[in-house]
Formats: sequence, C-alpha cells, structure tokens
Amino acid sequence: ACGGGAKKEEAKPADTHPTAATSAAKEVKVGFVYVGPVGDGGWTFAHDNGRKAMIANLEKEGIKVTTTQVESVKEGADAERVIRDLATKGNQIIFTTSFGYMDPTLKVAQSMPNVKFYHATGYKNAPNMGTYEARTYEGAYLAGVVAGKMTKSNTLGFVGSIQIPEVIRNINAFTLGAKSVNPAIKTKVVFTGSWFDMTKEKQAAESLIGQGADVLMQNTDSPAVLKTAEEKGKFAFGWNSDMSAYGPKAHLGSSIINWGDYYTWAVKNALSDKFDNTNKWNGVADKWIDLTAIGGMVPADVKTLVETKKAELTKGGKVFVGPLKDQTGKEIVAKDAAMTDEELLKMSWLVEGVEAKLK
Amino acid sequence: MNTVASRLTLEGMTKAYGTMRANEDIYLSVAPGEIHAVLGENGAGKSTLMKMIYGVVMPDAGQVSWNGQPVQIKSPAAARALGIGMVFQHFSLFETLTVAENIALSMDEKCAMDALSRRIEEVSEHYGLPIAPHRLVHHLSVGERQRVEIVRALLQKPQLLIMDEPTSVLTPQAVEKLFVTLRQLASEGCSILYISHKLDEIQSLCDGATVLRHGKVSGECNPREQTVESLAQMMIGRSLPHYEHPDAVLGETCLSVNHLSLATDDPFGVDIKDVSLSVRAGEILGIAGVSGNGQAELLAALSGERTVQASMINISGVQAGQLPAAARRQLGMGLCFVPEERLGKGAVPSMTLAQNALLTAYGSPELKLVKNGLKQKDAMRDFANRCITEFNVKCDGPDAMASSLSGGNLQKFIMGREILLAPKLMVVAQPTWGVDVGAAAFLRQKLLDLAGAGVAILLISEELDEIFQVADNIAVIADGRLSPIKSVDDTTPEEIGVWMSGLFTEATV
Amino acid sequence: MRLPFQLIPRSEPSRRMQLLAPVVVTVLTLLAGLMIFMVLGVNAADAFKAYFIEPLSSLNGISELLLKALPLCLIGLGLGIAYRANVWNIGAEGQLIIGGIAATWVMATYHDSITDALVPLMLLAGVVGGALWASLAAWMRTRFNANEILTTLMLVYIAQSLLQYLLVGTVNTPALLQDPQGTGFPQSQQFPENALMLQMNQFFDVFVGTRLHVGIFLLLIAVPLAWLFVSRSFTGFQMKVAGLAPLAANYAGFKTNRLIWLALLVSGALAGLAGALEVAGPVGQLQDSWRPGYGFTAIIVAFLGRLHPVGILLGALLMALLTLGGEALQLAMSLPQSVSGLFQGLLLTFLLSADVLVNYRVVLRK
Amino acid sequence: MDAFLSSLIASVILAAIPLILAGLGELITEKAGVLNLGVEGMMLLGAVATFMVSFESGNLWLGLLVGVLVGAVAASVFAFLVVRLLTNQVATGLALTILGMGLSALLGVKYVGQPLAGFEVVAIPLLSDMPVVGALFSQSLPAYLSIVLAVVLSLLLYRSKLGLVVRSVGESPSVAHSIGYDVVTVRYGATIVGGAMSGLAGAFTVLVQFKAWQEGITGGVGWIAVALVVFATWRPSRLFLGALLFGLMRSLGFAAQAASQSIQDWLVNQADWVKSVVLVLTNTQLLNALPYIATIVVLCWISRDWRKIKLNAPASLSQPFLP
Ligand SMILES: Nc1ncnc2c1ncn2[C@@H]1O[C@H](COP(=O)(O)OP(=O)(O)OP(=O)(O)O)[C@@H](O)[C@H]1O
Ligand SMILES: Nc1ncnc2c1ncn2[C@@H]1O[C@H](COP(=O)(O)OP(=O)(O)OP(=O)(O)O)[C@@H](O)[C@H]1O
Ligand SMILES: [Mg+2]
Ligand SMILES: [Mg+2]
Repeated sequence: ACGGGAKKEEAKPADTHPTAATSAAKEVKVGFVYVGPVGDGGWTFAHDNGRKAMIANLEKEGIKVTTTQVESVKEGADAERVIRDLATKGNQIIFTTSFGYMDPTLKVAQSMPNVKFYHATGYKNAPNMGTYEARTYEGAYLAGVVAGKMTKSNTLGFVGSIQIPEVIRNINAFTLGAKSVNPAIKTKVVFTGSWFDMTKEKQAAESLIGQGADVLMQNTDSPAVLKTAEEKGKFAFGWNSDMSAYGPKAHLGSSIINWGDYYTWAVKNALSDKFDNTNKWNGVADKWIDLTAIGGMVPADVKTLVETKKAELTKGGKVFVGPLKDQTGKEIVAKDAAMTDEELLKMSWLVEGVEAKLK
Repeated sequence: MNTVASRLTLEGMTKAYGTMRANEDIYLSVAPGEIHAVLGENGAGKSTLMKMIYGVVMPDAGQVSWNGQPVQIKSPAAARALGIGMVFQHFSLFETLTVAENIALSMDEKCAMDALSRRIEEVSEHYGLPIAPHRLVHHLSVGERQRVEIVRALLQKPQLLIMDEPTSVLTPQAVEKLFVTLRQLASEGCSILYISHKLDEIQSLCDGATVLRHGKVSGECNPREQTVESLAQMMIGRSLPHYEHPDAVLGETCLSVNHLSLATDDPFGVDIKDVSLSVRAGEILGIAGVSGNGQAELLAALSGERTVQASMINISGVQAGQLPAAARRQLGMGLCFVPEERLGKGAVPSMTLAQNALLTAYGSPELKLVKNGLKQKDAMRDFANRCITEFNVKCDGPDAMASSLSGGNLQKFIMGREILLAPKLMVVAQPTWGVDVGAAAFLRQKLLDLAGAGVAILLISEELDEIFQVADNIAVIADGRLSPIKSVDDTTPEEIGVWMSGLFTEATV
Repeated sequence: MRLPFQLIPRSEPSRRMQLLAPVVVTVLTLLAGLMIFMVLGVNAADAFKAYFIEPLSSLNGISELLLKALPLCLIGLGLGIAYRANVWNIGAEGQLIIGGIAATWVMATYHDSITDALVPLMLLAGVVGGALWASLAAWMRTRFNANEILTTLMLVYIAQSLLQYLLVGTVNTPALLQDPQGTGFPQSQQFPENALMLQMNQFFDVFVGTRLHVGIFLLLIAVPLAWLFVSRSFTGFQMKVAGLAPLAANYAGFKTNRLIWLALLVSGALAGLAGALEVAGPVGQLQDSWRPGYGFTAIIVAFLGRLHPVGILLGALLMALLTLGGEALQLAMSLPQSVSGLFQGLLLTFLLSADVLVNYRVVLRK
Repeated sequence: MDAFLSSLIASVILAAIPLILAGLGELITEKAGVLNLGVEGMMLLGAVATFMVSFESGNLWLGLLVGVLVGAVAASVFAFLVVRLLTNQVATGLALTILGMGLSALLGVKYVGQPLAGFEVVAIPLLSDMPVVGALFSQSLPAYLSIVLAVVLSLLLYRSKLGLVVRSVGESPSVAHSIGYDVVTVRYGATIVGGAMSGLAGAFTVLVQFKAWQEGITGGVGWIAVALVVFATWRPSRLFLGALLFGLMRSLGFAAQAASQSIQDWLVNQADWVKSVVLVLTNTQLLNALPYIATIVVLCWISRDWRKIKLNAPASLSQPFLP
C-alpha cells in the first residue's frame, strides 16, 4: 500500500465544465500529481511549497485558486488514471511533478485539449502541455564551493539515486564548484538505485564517511544523508528544500528550488490567450535555484564567495565551461567553450576528480 | 462402599466425545500392591479411562477416590502430586531432547539438571532399567524409550502406576524383564493398572481384571481363574475366530530383494543393510520386528517412494529398483501396497472416499478413472462403492470424508482398494494395527484368501501373533538387518523374540 | 486462558457456513470501515459512497476496474493453483516484472520486423519470462530444499534491480532496453502502435474514452481453464493431494517435485503474462520505477477467493474496487491512500477467521 | 583504513541489531511451533507507534516501551487467530504484514520526514577508544540493552526450564499436552514475546537507526529476519552470526561503490578475466541486489541438508494443535 494523501483547499462547488475561459478567470482549479508524500522534506515538499506560494501570489492579484493534489501516485498505469480523473473533475490546469508521468500526461493532454498540462523534468510537449525543470546543478555547484572550502580531508561524498543525466550533471557541478576553490578535492559517489529510501541513503552516507568523506551532498529526496552526517559529526547539505531542521550542526546550506514563481507564471500563462508550451529550464538567474540557510559554521569569506558566484551565474555565467576533462583525463570540452543545453541534457560522463564507476 | 484398603476407586465415570460415549458409568477399584488389568477391544474406552485418572481428560461425571478420600484430578500435575504415574500407550517423549530433559519436563518440583541426572541413574539401577540421562531420545531403541517412560513415572515414587499397553512394542524377553520390575514394584506396595490385549500376559501378571466393552464395564474377574477363551468372550462378546488357510500352490518368484542397502533419509531412521529376500506367488512372508528397525525404509524401497540400484529389487522378473512408485503399480507388475499410516498416507483425511479411491487406482486400465487427463467422477464413485460393499466398510457412502471413518473401517477401505486393484504382489504393513479384534480377523482372512488366489504377499507386522497366524515364512528385521527366513512351522515365538533384539547371524545368500 | 467457546472439528466443511462466511466477513469489514472513518473524522456515509459506489458509477470507472482486476485475477489464479499444492509463491511481483521486461525486450527487438504477431509474441515472452523467474525458486526448492516463501520474495528485490540495470545502462554500454531517444532516462521507448494491446474502443463505441483493452477477454479463457484444471483434471487432483498430504502423494507415486515445478511455473507464467499485459496495455512503456504491486495484492485475492477460480475472479474485482475506491477517497475526502491497504488487511484477517466457522463447530461452554 | 573499518563495523552493528531482535523473537515463536510471517508488519506497527509517542511526548523511552507493547498486541491478535481459531499460519502471517503496512502508513502520514532527536551514542570509556573495535563500544543505550536482552533470551531458551517447555511444545504439542502443559498458553506466550521483540526492532529502527519515520521504513528487514531463522537452523548463536553477515552484505555493497576508485586503481594491473569479473561484481545494480542474492545463496546452502533442517526445525512448526 502506498501512503500519502490528498488535501483540498477550500472546497468549492464543482465546476463541471472545464474551460480555460479567461472571462471566468477569477476562479481557477488546479491539480497537482506528486510522486512522494508531501512530508518527504525534499522534492515533493518543494513542489508543495511552490503550490502554496502560487496560491498566495495569485490571491494578491485577485485570482482565486483551488488546488487538489494527489500524493504518492505510482509511475505506471495508475498515473494516467489519476491525471485523467483530475482533468474530468474540473481542474483546468494540471501539474505532474515526476519524470515518469511524462507519457501519461501526454496521453491525457492529447485527449483533453481544453485542459492545460505542465510536466516537470520531461522533454515531451504538446499544444496544451508545457514542460519545466530547474537547473539544480547550479545549486549543486554553489554547494560545491562551500564544500571545497569546508572539507579537511579533501574528500567529498555524493549520494546519487540513479545514473541518469540529471544526477550526473549534479555530481559534476558539485565537484566543479569544489574544485573551483580547492583543486585538490575528489568526490566519491554511491548510487542507491532509488529516489526515496532512507535505509539505503543512510547506509550509502555511512560508507562514504567510512572512506574519508567529510562533506556530503545528495541527489535523493530524503534528509537521511544530512541526518547521518549530523550523527557522525560531518557536514552535509539540504537538497530541494530547506532541511536545516534535520541536522543543525551538520547543515552547511540547502540547495533549494523555488517553484512558486514558476507556478504563478504557469497558471497565468494557462489562462492567457497565447499558451506558451516551451520548456522552461531556469536556475539561479531566475531565482528558481538558491543556496540558502547557509550554516553559522561557514566563515564569512566563504559566504561572500558564494554570493560572488551567485552574482556570476545571475549575470549569465555558466557552470560547465571548458576546459573540462573526464575521469580518465581526456579533454571533453575545450577551453572557454560552454556546453550547450542539449549537451547538458545528455550528459553521461563524470568530470575529473569524481571517483565513481558508472554502471 | 469401598474400604480404606482401596488405593483408587472410580465410580460412575462417564466421558463422551461428541455423540461418542467413550466411557459410561464405569466402576473400578484397585488395592495397594495390586496389579489390576483393564481389558477390552479397540475403542472400548480403556485409554480414556486412564487419561481421566491422570488428569489429561476431564470426566463428564463420576467420582474418583484416592486412598479413601474423594478427589478431583484437574491436571497431570495434580495426579503426580497425589502419587499417580503414567506410562502412555503412545510414547510421550520428545525426540530431540535428552533423557534428562524429558524427565525434567514432568518433574513438578524444581531440580537442578545434575542432581536429576544422578537420581535418574539411581532409580534406573534400583529397578534394573539402565538408561543414560544425557542421551538424546531419538538415539534410543524402543525398549530404552519405554524404560525412560517407566523411570520417569518411578521418579515420582508413585503409589499407583498406570501402564497403557506397555508391551505392544517389546520383545518377549523384554516383556519378561518388565514383569520382574512390575512385580518388584507391587511388592513395595505400589498399585499398578495394566492395559494389554495380550491375554496370556495378563494371566501371568495380574491379580484382578476389569473388562470394558463399548465404554461400559462388561465384567470383573480374577484372570488367573479364566481361560483365554472366556476372557475373549467377555471382551468381544463372542469367541475368537479361526482362520482358514486355503491350500495354495506356490508359483514363481514375484518379488526378490537382492542385497538391498539404503541409507535412511530420516534423522531418526535406520539404514537398511544388505537385505535379501524373495516371495513366491501364493506365499505370505511375514517380517517381524519392533518398529523403527528399518521397516519404514524397507517399505519405501519396495513401494518405490525411494529408488535404489535397479538390480536390488526385482518384481515379476523386471529389475525395478530404479522405477518410481507409479511405474511399479503399472507396467503389469501389479504391486499393491498398504502403508502403515492410514491417515495422511494411505488416505487423504480431508478428501472423500471416492477421491481417495483415485489415489492409487488412477493407473488401472480396467477402471478408467482418468480419461484425457480428467477425473471420471462416476467411475470413481463406483469403484469406491465396490470397496465399501465388498469390505464391509461402515460409512456414509463414497462421499464421506476419509477422516470421518473409524480407524478400522478406513483400514478396511484401504485394503479393499488395494486388493480390488487385482495385485500380483502385495506389500502390507501393520494391517491390523489399532484395529479391533473382529475387523482384524476379517482382514487377516482376506490376506489368506488372497494368497490362496496366488498373490505373493509380504507382511510387515509388529504383532508376532498375527504373523504366526497367517504367514508361511517368517523373518525378523532388527537394526536394518534381516534375519534368516524360516518356515513358521520350524520356529517359535521365543526364537523370533530373541532375533527381534538383533541376536541372529544373517543368512548368506 | 479458557474461552467461552470450544471448537470441535467438523467431519466435513460446512456448506452452509461456506456461503455464510462471506456475509459475515462483509459485515465485519463494513463495521471496521465505519470505525476507521469515524476515527478519521469523516462522514462515513460519504466515505462509503466514495469508496464503493463512486468507482462504479461510470463506464470509465467500470473499465478502469476491469483493467485493474485483469492482472490481479490472472496472478491470483496462478497463486491459487500453487497454494493448493502448498507451494507458497509470494514473489509474483518479481515474476510480473520479469514478464514485463521480456515483453519489452521482444518489442524492442522485433517491432520493426514483425507487425501482426508482435503482441501475441510479447505476451508469450511475458509468460516465458515469468515462468523462468519462478523456475529459479522451483529449482532451489527441489534441488536444495530452499523455502520458496523466502526465495520468491528475495527474487522480487532482485528483479527490481535487474529492471533498473536493463533500463539505466551507462555511458559506455547503453542499457539493453533503454529508449534510444530517451537521453539516458531510465525507461524504454514508447511502445509503437503494433506493440500495444488492441483497445476495446476500437471495436465498441460504448468504450470510447476508456483504456480497457481486449486482454480482458483472456479472463474468459483463463478462469474456466483454471477451474477445469483445479477441479476436474487429474493433475489438479495430484497437486491438491500433494498440498493436503505430501506423504500420501509420495505413496500414490505422484512426482511431488514435478508438481512443485508445475505450481511455480504456472503461477510464474500467469504473473509474467499479467506483466506483459500491463506494459503492452495501459502503461505502454517500461520504466525503472514500475512497481505495480499486483503481485502482492494478488496474494490477498487468492485467499479471498478461497483458492477457487470463480472466487478469485470475484476477489480480484473486489480488490480492484478497494484500490480505486482508495483513490476516489483521496480525491474526494482527502483521505490517505493507505486506508485501502488497511481495508485489504482487515478483509483478509476477517476472512481467515471466518474459516473457523467452516471447518469447526463452535460450541459454547456450559 | 582504521577509520574505514571502524565505520564499517559501526554500520554493520547498527544494521544487525534489528535483525537480531526480530530474528530472535521469530526464533522463539517458531521454537514453540508457531510460524509468524507477520514480522515485517509487527515491526512497522512498533516503529510507527514508537515514533508517534516519542515525537508527541518527547520521551524516547516511553516511545520505545509503547513500540514493544504494540508489537506484543499485534502478535497476540495473530496468536488468537492461529492458536485459538487455528487459522492457516502462513496466510494469517501475510495478513498481519499487509495489515501492519497499511495501518502504519495510515497512522504515520503526519510524521513522514519529521525530525526526531533519537538516542545519543554513549561511548564506554576506555573500551571505545580502542582502534577499530572501539566502534563496538560507542553505541546508544538501546543498542547495548538489545544485545543484553538477546543474550539473556537465548540463554533462557536453552538453559532454563521455561525454555525447555517452549521447545517441547514446538517439538510435540500433543506430548506436551499429555504430560500436563498448556500448549495454547505456551504458544500464546512465545508468539507475544516474538511480537514484542519485533516491536522493539521497529522501535530501534526509528529511534536509533534513522531517527525518522517513513512509510515501510523497515525495508524488508522483517522478512530477512524470518530467513535468518532458517539460516541459523534455529540456534541463537548462529542467528547472531547471520545477522552480522547480512549487515555486512548491505554495507559492503555501498562500501564497494564508495571505494570504486581504489578498486579500479588496483584492477589496472590485473588479468583480463579478473577485470571482467570485478566489473560485473561491482555493478551498481548488482551491488544493490547483493544482500538478497546472498540471502538466497546462503538459504540454499543451509537447506540443502534436509536432515539437518529436520533435526533442528521444531517438528510441529506451523501445525495447528487442538487440545
Ligand atoms: N480425543 C478424542 N476425540 C474424539 N474421540 C475420541 C478421542 N479419544 C478417544 N476417542 C474415542 O473414544 C473411544 C474410546 O477410545 P480409547 O482410546 O479410550 O479406546 P481404547 O480402549 O484405549 O482403545 P485401544 O485399544 O485402541 O487403545 C474410541 O471410539 C475413540 O475413537
Ligand atoms: N551470544 C550468546 N551468548 C551467550 N550464550 C549463548 C549465545 N548464543 C547462544 N548461547 C547459548 O549457548 C548454547 C549453544 O548455542 P547453540 O546451540 O546456538 O550453538 P551450538 O550448539 O554450539 O552450535 P554448533 O554446534 O553449531 O556450534 C545455547 O545454550 C545458547 O543458549
Ligand atoms: Mg488405548
Ligand atoms: Mg491399542
């Protein structure tokens, strides 16, 4: 059985005719499909915060939003049913927040042209379906900067979920950030094989610490890595959401995603006459990504350094700029060449300094 | 009323299991130092009565008086506290525990293991029942296990010892030794309640007897003043049957076992060592022996439940050692087999008789119980009906559950099923174990008739009497070895008894 | 610890109680449901309506119900056959995953070369894959005596790792089943049209807008076949004997090892078929996060149906309803999905307890 | 290297303790002839109850106690069904697991991801300063207590009259009944003790291991515990060993990943076949499956000797007894 639950804010009489008519735009029903429980403290939690921020933002503009969200929806046959259910129950806009919902979302979108869909982290669009993703690697890069300064053993640890480009990008960015301030560091990586499994994440973190890592980062959805670091007297970061509460002594900062601005824009976009379905992939520059709640143990000069890097990124700076070598020392990106988004989306190699084996 | 001289008096003891009245208004009295027999056919209610005395079973009505005082015995511990000890009909020992642990379990006072071991040694020496306290029970022979049971009872210094069929598994020599012990006990003032089907034993041992029939007292007597015939009359209401031995002409060899050796797959089992025998058409070969001496392994090898080297077993001229059970039944070999355990092996308890008929008859080309891989319900019922009518099985018809039949009736059904399959060779284990005297006589006669019709029969039985009644030749299995085969006319129960304890030299073939 | 009642074994299971027990169970479950809803502080009438009526109130709902009941019933039928033989395959989920993998593999290999027979071939691959995975447990049971409860369960975890292995792949060696256009995401390509089950709406207009596919007709074959096997065939009889009295099966000369193999192969094959139907049906794609859970739910289905094929069909429908109802509760009343897990557990517990009435006479003590 | 070893030891011990607790509980239950496949469910119920009470009251020990009690209560429901009502033990155990998973998920919804302080490590002076094995002596109080409890229970089972009675009931309930033991009560007792141990294992999981609640947080440990009992051929000492081995398997997979660079450096000079074997063995997905593969392999290894299992397994395991 799968946990989680749905919460409905201020139940409204059901609107049986889902239309995106702007004339009635003062009230709008929005559905969210979550892959985990809201209380995961990570990925889904960040989306739910974004949802709340969106409601508040639009309230101020006089748009009343009612949301229905379904948690812990399995990626598979169930997803399509839930999405369709939400659509037929009068939700005019539906956000599906996990990669595995891509094709179910597309299928429902094709059969319900009057409803607008947004799918997170995927790459398929339709006239009524847009996509969005955050440049999480920029957050990883900023965290890397802090990590590079804070490590004593010059060994960083990274708990990865599965070996997909997104995760590889984050590992690389974290390492590059650290190397930018401390060329001697190396990053050890352990993949757990799942996005949310505290048991494995904890054991992975323990293994990394056991092999000398003293600052940990993760690309998994629970705070288990941070908690382990707290127990063992090491440092770690929060991911996706502010996790400082889970390990006050260990918490160097949280690389967070602010979905609120995006959701606000997306609802308004859906209500406008011209639906923009292009992929939105934003980062620090648009304040989607930030490294916040930097811990008190981080020296002021490091904090300043982080601010400088942020400013660079905001001004259009890039993380993946040559020269970049892969693990074997082979140059992949030439000096001063920046990787294109296309290349980033397919990234499947680890930068020099990462100690890990893919597959 | 009874005098204070009585150790135990029972009045109006009644116990019903559902509608079955196992004991009804039973009166019984035992004096100190008396050895008192309780007789009766199977199911007469003897064990039930003893269990009520020992507090295992609660009576529905009746009064127990102990040394003149009315008492209520609510548990075995209460019985032991009064001074009642019991040796159960079916061993109540735990195989994987040691002798001392087994005994500790029925000691009610606290007692350190070492001290207990010493006491066990003392008591067992005093009564000439030597046992080693630290040994695991599953390593013990049947006789030794019985000793453990008796010593366990004696450690309580009982004033009354209940022995429920203690000799059914002992060799005649062991029985003699036991009797010496019992007499010694009685002379020390201990009363003994003694249950046995062996009337000659009772005559030699007991001072008084109570006979039960259908749960009621059918008579009391001094067994020494009775004949075996009159005692049997009291037990079953008629005299013992006589067997007719049809004249059979011995035909060719149907079964030969050649130097069969087989390691047991049961941790408590016995390995078979170099067994050879042969049975000819029309012959009944009886194999005597205390159970647990390799019978189970021998049967498994014969039936095909375990396979051995092809040459070790030859059925009707075919080397069958490698053939599995189903193949031995078919292939025109006509092996039929009646196992020792009826429920759970010979029949599936929770299936109907019709389904149980299919259990072994599925391969019969005449009966055609299976067509195109499908069961033929009508044919199954017809065949079950034949077994029921031809073998006088008392039941509610072919749709009755096997578990609803009494032991004797189920045994008749299983024997009927196997015999109606027209065997050429029949292997039968303990055909009358726990079956009442009348039914046993019926089944033994069936075996004799079958041999008369030219079927080769191998009969494995613990009951020496049975073998001497029906078999032509006899051999003994002890510790996995087979004794020389003798004609029943050339040997005596005494000689066989000696052999049963393993004292023989194997025949050289 | 004396109870006010006593159990006396019946000489045969009571027919009357067999019919009465489901009623008792339903009443108990509803009562328990009432209590749960009260504790959760929702209007019980609304909750019951959302739970049990709502999913059935539209044709789309019914088609979703059937779509969910299909794999549950198929797997349940196989498990029922195995459990009758006392073979406790509780790893159908793993066999289902392997079935899905096998079907996807056929799709990936042949979707260009085979057009018409592709789907049947995929289903066949699912059957074979599921059976092969189960045969590992059969081999370990017959060869090493390894308890199949544990091996089949461990094989679920291993199947999940295998699924990931096949989809994630790496830079150097692309994963076997990964979508060539998928830019490294852990999923297979979308199944092309010729690799998808035919939809009911292609044949019947009433089904327009629903996802039900023709695979549902398999139940029309599978349930009667399973019934024939279980209650009419000699092999079914042998399995039952082996389950009820293994010694009797040996004595009768039934090849018990072969029966164990058969039980595991049949249940594995049906689970594999369900997996293939799932990926070629409503999912249309293999993903590393694919954990439908049908293999576990089907265990309850098998017991709910008292291991009888017709009962299993009804049990599958009921369990599908409970799951859909759980979702409806989530949407309508903001109740967590785990409520339906709780209901399933309670239902099974009550059902097992009710078996007492079937097998024993309950007599009050005086 | 020392740091690596002592961290490995610490993580193995932490992973092994819930296995030892739940496994020993199941061992005791099985020794009385009751097969309880609901260990996972009871652990989850114990875990969620512990977390809820600890979180709400702030008293960890109270939470621990409630977790133990909840495990015992769940087991007594199970015992009522299988010992009194004589239901099928396998099916009822599965039902208990399903029930435990559903109920714990439902109760725990609010608590997912909530932070909880959990028990602190109490290092034993001197002993904990030893190199490498020092990790053994810097554990939390419940960890020390669990080990003591496990040893005491093992001794009780094999060295006391009470233990003898429990074992005899599992060996042959009818004989135990005929010499005057109340089989039903003994089975109840053993099952409830088993449930309490599972509850404790669950409590340990949330209070010491993860200090958090998550749906299905026990992650199959209950099932592994059931497997361990067979692995241990029903002997406590081997159970302890098996639990440590399994904990090692779990940690080893991750350790091998973390050490991938050192492994690759070492591989450079090895023969080709060594390279390919090691490459396969250190495949991430395979490493994730390692504990399960190891469990299966060991299970086959142990079970292959049928007689040994038969000698050690309680003869009446999972058989109903009607007095
Ligand atoms: N636990 C029981 N439940 C139901 N019926 C029983 C039970 N125990 C005994 N009976 C029945 O009560 C009757 C008397 O049984 P009992 O064991 O006392 O006979 P017995 O005289 O000792 O026979 P035997 O010579 O075979 O030992 C039998 O018909 C038996 O089937
Ligand atoms: N960790 C322990 N600490 C103290 N006593 C234990 C412990 N483990 C087991 N014991 C006790 O030691 C005795 C022997 O244990 P066990 O039967 O498991 O091993 P064993 O018989 O020595 O096994 P093997 O023969 O395979 O070595 C038992 O009485 C048991 O209660
Ligand atoms: Mg008797
Ligand atoms: Mg008798």
